[in-house]
Amino acid sequence: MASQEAGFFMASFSICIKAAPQASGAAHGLEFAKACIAQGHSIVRVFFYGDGVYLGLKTQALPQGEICWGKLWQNFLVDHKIDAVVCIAAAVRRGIVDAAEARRQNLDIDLLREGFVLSGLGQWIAANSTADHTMSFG
Amino acid sequence: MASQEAGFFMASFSICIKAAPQASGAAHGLEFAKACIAQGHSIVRVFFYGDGVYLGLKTQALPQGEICWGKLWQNFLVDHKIDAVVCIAAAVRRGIVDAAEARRQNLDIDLLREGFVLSGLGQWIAANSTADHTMSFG
Amino acid sequence: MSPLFIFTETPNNNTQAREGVEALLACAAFDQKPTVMFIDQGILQLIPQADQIGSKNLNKMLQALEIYGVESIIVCANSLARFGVKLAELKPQGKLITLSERASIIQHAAWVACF
Amino acid sequence: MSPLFIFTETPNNNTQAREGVEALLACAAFDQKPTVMFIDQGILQLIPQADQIGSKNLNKMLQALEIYGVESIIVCANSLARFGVKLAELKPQGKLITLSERASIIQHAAWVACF
Amino acid sequence: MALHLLASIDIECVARCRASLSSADSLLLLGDGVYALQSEETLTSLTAATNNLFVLAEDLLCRLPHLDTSISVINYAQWVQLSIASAPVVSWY
Amino acid sequence: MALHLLASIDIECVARCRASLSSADSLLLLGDGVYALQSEETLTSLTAATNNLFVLAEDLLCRLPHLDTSISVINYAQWVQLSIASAPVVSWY
Repeated sequence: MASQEAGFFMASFSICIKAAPQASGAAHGLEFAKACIAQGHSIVRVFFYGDGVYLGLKTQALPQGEICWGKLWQNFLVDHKIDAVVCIAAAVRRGIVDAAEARRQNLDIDLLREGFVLSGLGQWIAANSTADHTMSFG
Repeated sequence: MASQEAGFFMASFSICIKAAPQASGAAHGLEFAKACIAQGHSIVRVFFYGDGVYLGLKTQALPQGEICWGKLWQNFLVDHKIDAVVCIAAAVRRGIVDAAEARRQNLDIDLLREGFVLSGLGQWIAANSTADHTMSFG
Repeated sequence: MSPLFIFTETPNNNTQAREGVEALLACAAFDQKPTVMFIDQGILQLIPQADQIGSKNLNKMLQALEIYGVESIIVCANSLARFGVKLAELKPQGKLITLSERASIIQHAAWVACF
Repeated sequence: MSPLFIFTETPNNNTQAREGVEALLACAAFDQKPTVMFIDQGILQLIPQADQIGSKNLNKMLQALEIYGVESIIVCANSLARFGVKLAELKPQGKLITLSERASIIQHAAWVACF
Repeated sequence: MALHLLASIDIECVARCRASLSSADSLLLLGDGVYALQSEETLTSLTAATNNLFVLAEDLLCRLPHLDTSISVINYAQWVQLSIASAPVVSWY
Repeated sequence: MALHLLASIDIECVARCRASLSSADSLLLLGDGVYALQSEETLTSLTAATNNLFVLAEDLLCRLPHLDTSISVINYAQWVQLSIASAPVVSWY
């Protein structure tokens, strides 16, 4: 909820990223989120949905001269201890599995970047209900 | 090259798949390729490019009632011993790594479906030069 | 004020329409009383489809929206005209609106998600 | 007959334009003498861009096409008009064609790839 | 002559395909392209461009199962034959 | 009132955003949406819908570095403030 602190009006945001890693929405969302934090606002949660779940895939390796938006998102989310949820249904359908989901396929791997967790759409709905402002990118 | 065999006119195809796994081009390409083989035509190579490289990601797990086009592509390509090349640049950029590419990231994994190999765009150009017909999907 | 889902995509082309419906159902399950608005190519989701082997029929999921708590279904009349579709051909049918009503519906939403 | 690449997408929105250019360069490297045709939003790739930190400038790659063996560059005049862009603003400039010439160029291609 | 594959009903993609066709070319509607049959205006524009118009049976039956159409409905096997008889094949997705 | 984000120059997406705007709403052009400034026809149509038109500086400078424009150029910090002052925010990608 909105709160008055030290004379500033502080707002809370729920952010949903539906853009694939190299699509413009992935960059817009990250730069917007950084600007929120820089102004002292809070981010309730970042929810990755649709092709946005690929931002959580840790094996991306970009050629020189291209930005790895998944890595930049990870750095930002970890640095600011922001809750980062990747939609489990959208992720598993696309092959983005954490250790638990990989085990169901008898694979001993974890493809999810550290700092991200798989969970359900309820996490997005709950964040939207709590936050002052809901934004989606992509 | 086109050849006359047993009274039929046999043609050769080079097929490029640029559609993501759940996009319609992935299905169109597979059903078209099956129809080619059923008529006795040959497929020089299937080249996966753009978001089509996700068809080679072996960790996809579809919910009940949804088709895993990557698995169906794999079955078809292996059954008919068709050369299946995933563009290495497009794949690595998206995080689809084979054992060799994973090793560069110090990871002991292989995310590529069996029957697919990573290689360069030259494989697509060469197939297009050889085949009677070049088709792309997605 | 309730959440508004705007559906603009065809049902079968990729996962976007399906993931929109899944998000809508999740919202309804949390008792948020969402409204859903079908515009442009999105109205094609409301045309009854034939079942396909191995593939969930998205239109059948939409026909069950009311059961799942999505009671406010809005359809853009201009989009129907573009595709030569009559309201009677749609399932579910929803409430017809004109272009001039759209901005106001959006302004009164708690939050908006487009799929 | 030579291969034809048709570019229809904006330069920065996703990887499609970039992967189209990479495919075109591979084709030229195999000495196939490809033709490239810019239509619709694709003509926006020919507007010189500012360099961005950490991101390759796609337009600069296009300015080097001739060096890499892509000598036939075609631009749709109607698409320029749509965006109010003049040929003189483009790099590289390419050869202007009208809509009525497009079908014939496609028909005479060895094979066609759209990006 | 060329075979054009139209797999979208997006205004811009339909217009692009239409502008790339000559009357000697063939056009196959598939995927979301089959919705062109639902829109009088779109269909008129495409038939004005070429008489050699086809629609893929499987996608028509899935998307518009109740639609009657006078244009040629073909299956994958016929599509392969049409591709062999045409050059080049161009995909508009 | 609402804030609309237009991140595409696709004809259908622009028309959809335009049809969803009222004169009280704000519109921010970002990503490929900045190309609307390049097209006289598109820009006229959007300014007829609302006077509260903004463009994201970073995307304008990247895509159309030499363009002069009379509409308000804003940065990410100003976009955050605009979002707080509006409700709801709608994304057209």
